[in-house]
Amino acid sequence: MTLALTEEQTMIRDAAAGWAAERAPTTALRALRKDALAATGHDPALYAEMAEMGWTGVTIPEAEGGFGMGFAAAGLIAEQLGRTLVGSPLIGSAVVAGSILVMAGSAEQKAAWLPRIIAGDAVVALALDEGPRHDPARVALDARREGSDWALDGVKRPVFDGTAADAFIVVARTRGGLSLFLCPADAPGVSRAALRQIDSRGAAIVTFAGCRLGAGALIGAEGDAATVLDRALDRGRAVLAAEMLGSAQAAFDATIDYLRTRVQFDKPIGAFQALQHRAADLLAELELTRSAVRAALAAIDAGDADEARLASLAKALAGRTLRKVAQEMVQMHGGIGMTDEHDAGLYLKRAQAADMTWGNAAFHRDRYARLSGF
Amino acid sequence: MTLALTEEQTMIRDAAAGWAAERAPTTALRALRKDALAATGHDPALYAEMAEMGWTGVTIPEAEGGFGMGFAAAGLIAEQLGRTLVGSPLIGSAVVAGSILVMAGSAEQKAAWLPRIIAGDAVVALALDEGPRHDPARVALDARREGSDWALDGVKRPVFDGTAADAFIVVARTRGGLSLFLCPADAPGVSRAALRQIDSRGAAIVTFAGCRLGAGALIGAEGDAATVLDRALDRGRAVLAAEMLGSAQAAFDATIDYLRTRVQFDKPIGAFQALQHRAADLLAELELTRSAVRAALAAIDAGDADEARLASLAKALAGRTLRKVAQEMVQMHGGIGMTDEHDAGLYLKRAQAADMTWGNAAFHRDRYARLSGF
Amino acid sequence: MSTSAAPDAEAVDDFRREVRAWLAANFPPSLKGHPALLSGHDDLHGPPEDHARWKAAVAGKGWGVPTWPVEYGGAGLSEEQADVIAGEMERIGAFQPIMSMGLMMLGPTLLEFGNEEQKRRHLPPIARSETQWCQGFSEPGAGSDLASLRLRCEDRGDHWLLNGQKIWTSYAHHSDWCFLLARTDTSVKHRGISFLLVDMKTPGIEVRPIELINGISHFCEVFFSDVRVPKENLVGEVNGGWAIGKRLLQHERTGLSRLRGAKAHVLDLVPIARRYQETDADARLVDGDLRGRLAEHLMTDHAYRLTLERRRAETEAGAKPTTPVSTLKNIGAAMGQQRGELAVELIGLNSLGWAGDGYSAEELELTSQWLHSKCYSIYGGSHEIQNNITARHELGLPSD
Amino acid sequence: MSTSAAPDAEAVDDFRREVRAWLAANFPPSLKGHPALLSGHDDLHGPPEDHARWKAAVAGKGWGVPTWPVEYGGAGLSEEQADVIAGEMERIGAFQPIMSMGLMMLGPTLLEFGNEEQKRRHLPPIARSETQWCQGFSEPGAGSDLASLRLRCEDRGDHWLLNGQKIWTSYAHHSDWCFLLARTDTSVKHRGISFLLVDMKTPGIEVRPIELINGISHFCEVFFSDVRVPKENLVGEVNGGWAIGKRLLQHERTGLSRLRGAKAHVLDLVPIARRYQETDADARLVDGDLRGRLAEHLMTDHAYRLTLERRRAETEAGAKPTTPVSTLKNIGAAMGQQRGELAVELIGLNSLGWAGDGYSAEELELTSQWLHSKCYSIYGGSHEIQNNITARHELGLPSD
Repeated sequence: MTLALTEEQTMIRDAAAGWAAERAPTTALRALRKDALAATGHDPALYAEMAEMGWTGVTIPEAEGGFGMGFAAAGLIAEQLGRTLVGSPLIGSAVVAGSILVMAGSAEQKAAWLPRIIAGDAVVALALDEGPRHDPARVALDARREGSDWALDGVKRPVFDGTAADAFIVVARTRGGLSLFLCPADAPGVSRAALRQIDSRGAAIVTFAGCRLGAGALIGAEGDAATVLDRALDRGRAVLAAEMLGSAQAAFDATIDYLRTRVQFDKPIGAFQALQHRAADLLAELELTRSAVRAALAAIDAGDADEARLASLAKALAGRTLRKVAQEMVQMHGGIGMTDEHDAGLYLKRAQAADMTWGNAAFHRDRYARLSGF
Repeated sequence: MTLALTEEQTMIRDAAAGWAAERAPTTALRALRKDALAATGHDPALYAEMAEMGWTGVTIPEAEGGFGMGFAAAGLIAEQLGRTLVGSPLIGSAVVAGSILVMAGSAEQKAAWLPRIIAGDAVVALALDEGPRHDPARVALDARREGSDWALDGVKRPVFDGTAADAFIVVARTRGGLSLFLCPADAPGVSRAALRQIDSRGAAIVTFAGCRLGAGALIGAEGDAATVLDRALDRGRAVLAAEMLGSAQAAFDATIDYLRTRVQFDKPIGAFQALQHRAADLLAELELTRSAVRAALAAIDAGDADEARLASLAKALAGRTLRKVAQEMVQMHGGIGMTDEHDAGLYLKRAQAADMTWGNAAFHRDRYARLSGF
Repeated sequence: MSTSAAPDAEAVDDFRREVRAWLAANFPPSLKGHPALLSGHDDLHGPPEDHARWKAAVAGKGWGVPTWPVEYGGAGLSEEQADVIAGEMERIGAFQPIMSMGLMMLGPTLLEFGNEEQKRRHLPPIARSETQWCQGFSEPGAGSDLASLRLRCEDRGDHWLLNGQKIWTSYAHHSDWCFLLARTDTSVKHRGISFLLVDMKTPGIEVRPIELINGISHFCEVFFSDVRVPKENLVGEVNGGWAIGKRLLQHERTGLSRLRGAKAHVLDLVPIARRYQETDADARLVDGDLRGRLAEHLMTDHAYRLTLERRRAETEAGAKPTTPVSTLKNIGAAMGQQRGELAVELIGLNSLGWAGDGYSAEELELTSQWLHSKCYSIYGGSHEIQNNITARHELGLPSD
Repeated sequence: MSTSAAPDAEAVDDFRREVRAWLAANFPPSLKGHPALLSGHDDLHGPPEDHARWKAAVAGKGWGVPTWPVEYGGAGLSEEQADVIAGEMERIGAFQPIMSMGLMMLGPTLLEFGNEEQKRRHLPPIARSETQWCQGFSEPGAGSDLASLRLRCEDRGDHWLLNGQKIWTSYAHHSDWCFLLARTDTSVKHRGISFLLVDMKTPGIEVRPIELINGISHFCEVFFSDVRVPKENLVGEVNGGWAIGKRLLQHERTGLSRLRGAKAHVLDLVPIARRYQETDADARLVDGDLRGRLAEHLMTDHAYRLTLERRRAETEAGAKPTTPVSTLKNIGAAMGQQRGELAVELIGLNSLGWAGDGYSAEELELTSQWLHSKCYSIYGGSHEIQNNITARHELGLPSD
């Protein structure tokens, strides 16, 4: 694998950068806090534009109707979207749900949902977490056979993109282990309540009570979902880590700009050595994270055996770095950084949400250690 | 309990400070590296002077022939000795072994050893650790009854002050649990080999092979030693933490002096803000440690129920602080700090040895959490 | 501040008995266990009428500011007697009902620098908690570099005329009066600043609350347009305000570091950990990594509280406290911020709530506090400023 | 440095086959798995005669410095071909036997700034590893502030006369030559420095090894008393040495950050953890706190090695590397120091050994390395200097 960018990759990155800066600066995120969009948690008009540019099909193979450009490319797009904190179901729906369908979906399931995911017409959300701690191995939502049907009972929270979702991929416990089900959002016995998140993105509590699904709802074999789930999550984690890297880089850039221009005690505060050294430390964090993110995405594209460990590495470092940078963004901006009017708080809140998504730094530290055999 | 110093305490402290500066500056520690003293690990002549001043009896009650001045006083002495890294069996013999004898020794045991400990004529060392990890609960050295005698078999390492010891208090596993034995160093079946430590103090591997002791060797009741051992160790830990605080303070003072005088780029390096802020952070560490040390010693003097938790707090913070300060002492001195000729390395090496003695910071973090109920 | 001689042991015992009796008669049991107030704007729990009764009773005795002279609304007691009152309140689960920025910051400053008329006019209402004061120091262009402030103050013969802006003025929208620093000479920096007392009802003052990152606001911008201030509202000399302001900031730092200590008792992380995280048969957290980090924080926080205690003991013993206030302020801020970070990590995905029924009130509060805690290292003198003070003034390191 | 055009894919394959065949014939199997050399003074394991044979073989091909021109002892190969050689060596467990400060630092500098005669005289012996060079830059009064150096260099017509002292000169006691910076003009700072090549056998040079805190020494003080240096040993212009020295330091930083990466493979903490710490049935460390900290370090270290790899890939792709060398140097130093700290924590009480039979050779070595690692953030440009460079030159922050 190579960790440097190819010319094609540079083009993709620049296109995404241009779009995000022009169409979805942080004011677009602020618009999500208005009532009109607060329930959805993203702007469908912007998502349509993203689909138009093909980003929803980047990681889906050409044989499945996607563009098969791979995860390194998806990461570059996510990184640029992360710069302005663009909220969208891109990673949850197109990367994670899309990957599950590609890896384990039946022909019918693929036909029904992949084209819509790629077109941006439908959002498919992974209904996985059930409480404060991300822990896929301990999913409790119960699914049992009733005749040829399946009955699902339990509560999922938070389900990211859950308010906007047209369908859920539900992780459930069946007799054999973990199983995955494709469940339309309007199926009987499914109800949802919107969660208002600090990062203004869409999430929901989704309740399954007496929900009955046909035999065709099962994705892959019963009890056999753990591996597919892990692999799809790792893809999502790696691309999310790229998004977080972009957020951290933008927060860092804005802070360095401020250090250059804000004058206190008759000089730019960036001339103070204590701030200089902290800025240099942040740069080191960013560079380490960049390497981990690139390596994880390249490993996924190459089908490398180490992809799980690298995904955990990337996600953990991205969490650590984005938190540190966002916190320093607030601190180095001083009082103004504490105001809602300034963007620093948006990065800080997103840092918490993104870190907690699909396992925080501590979760991935443990997983990295486990995968390293100690 | 009060955490401020009384007038009497200030006098004790000043006396110890004066003695250490005059009689035992760091050159005395360097002398321990010479062959003549390397085996003993301390300078008996200096220890005799310390006994002369009564420091060996400070923590032993008047009823037992000591001076009963308490642990706060002992801490102040240790703190001053720590400044110049004075190596001596004071804490191991007079505080830890002395406390065990006071708390659990028979009249015969006390009569035989306490006066000699107080006079500085004898060194009694605790033979506790058996390998890389300090873990009193898992002591394996085997002691079993043979008729009215006891037979001890096993290896202790490192035994601090082990080369100079006239007797050992051996922690052994008996049928009922942990037991303590008073064993003269020249008892048959006991052999020792000196360990050359980075801090130039005395330690040994002590081997018990077919060692037989009379019934009178048992300290306290069989299998009942855990509590006494813990309490005696906590006393040692708290006084050792005071010593470490003194070492850290001296290392800090020397570094601040250097920052004020060393010129680079046409100004004293202490004018560089990055170094100023790191120095300010170190001061905070020192102040926190000072509070924890004082509180632990005061709690022991007051028989406070929280003394164990406070001892762990003090020892852990002292370990963390001394390490940080010693490391910054080297770094801020630059190249000269890396040379054997400079004292910085002596503080760094002592930091490692002292932190590892009777549980390092991580050991006490775990213990603190346990005692706090989580 | 009190000039009374320290009473002997017997007198202390008598006084203690008197305090106990008075508290038994006057402290409403409904308020028992109420947390210490951090400002005059804190939320109160329990019956409002009991709060009012309790406050009035304490104000009547002058025990809100026990060491202030009687003529200024205090009780003229010694520090030792004040400690007895505090100790007895703590013993029975009572709390000091009188607390405000005026009390903590302006009061001691006015006692030192105010003239007799200013003290008689302004201190008693503070002692009875009748007037709320706010602090007009920061300006948009003058954050950490406070002395670069520009609020223009012109001498118009029979009054001062103020024009300009203040920012980060806590509770300005609820305040009756403002103590502020203004520029009376533009040709010099520190020596061109004066200290004024301004009635917030004066025409020309406009207050705009600032929304913070946790959606809450108690900070304001305050705009001054041709605001006329009576001549007698100047404290100290013209152009002599910097020294007064600096002294006031010392009182603020001392107060802040002490209050943050108080707050530590409010939020106990261990029960939160037990409720949200897996524990084993011995009630230990199964996640050893998180447990270690939690322990590390709690230990440092424990040592911080012991440091506040030690400082108090040293002060009482008449010694110079060894721990600088600037150091304490930074440790206190760091503890509050670490606590916030750990709290949101402990409650995990439930920390992502902004509002609504999907999260418990406690969860929303923890997240809000976590966000709010980021200002601990900014306001009251930033982390960087405190470190500069420690390095230069306490460690004697050379300035640049 | 090479001007050869990049060969096409087929040519690369041919070259790879050639390299494989040559390695198969020349690399002594007894040396398989030998760690990479970090300097010409590293300990060698395995039969000395095999080492000598292997070094001679590589030197004969010019493969110690494959991209250097043939006339200076290199092989005149492209970067791509050099990569093939390195890759093939790695594949079969071989190592590059030719490594020295002369090669890493002086070589590239002389190729850029030396005159033809200097290159022909000094480069081939470096390429064959026949001469050992040391670096005379630091002085007792000039640590991080290198340009304040004072070693006096006077023009005596037919020779230069050196008087003064150098310090931290690695392996000076084993070196044949020294490249150094000396002061040729005392009236200016940076523009009064010249770059000289000095034969260490010249009369008037005295070398004293400095004992370090781990009891070991490869640093020396070097004293110069009326040392006569031939005129032709000046590199570049008189008073133009600072630019040359700075360039040489860049080569040093690049080399150091790369070498520290190599060293990472030498000491694997996980097996040490398994041997000294308790593990559960799944081979996990029972101490969750230590396990978390070990994982955190190994993850950062992993990302550091990926960063070196990325930098290499970027350079190969002809792009400007995104990670500054100053940043890499600091990360590398921090990784080495963290590794040392964790190593001694893992072996616990067994880390307290200084010498003697009571400790295993590995334990003594880990402790010695831990102590030695403290210099990683001092030498080759201190942590502070690297951060200054990053802040000013990479981030464009203003200087004071």
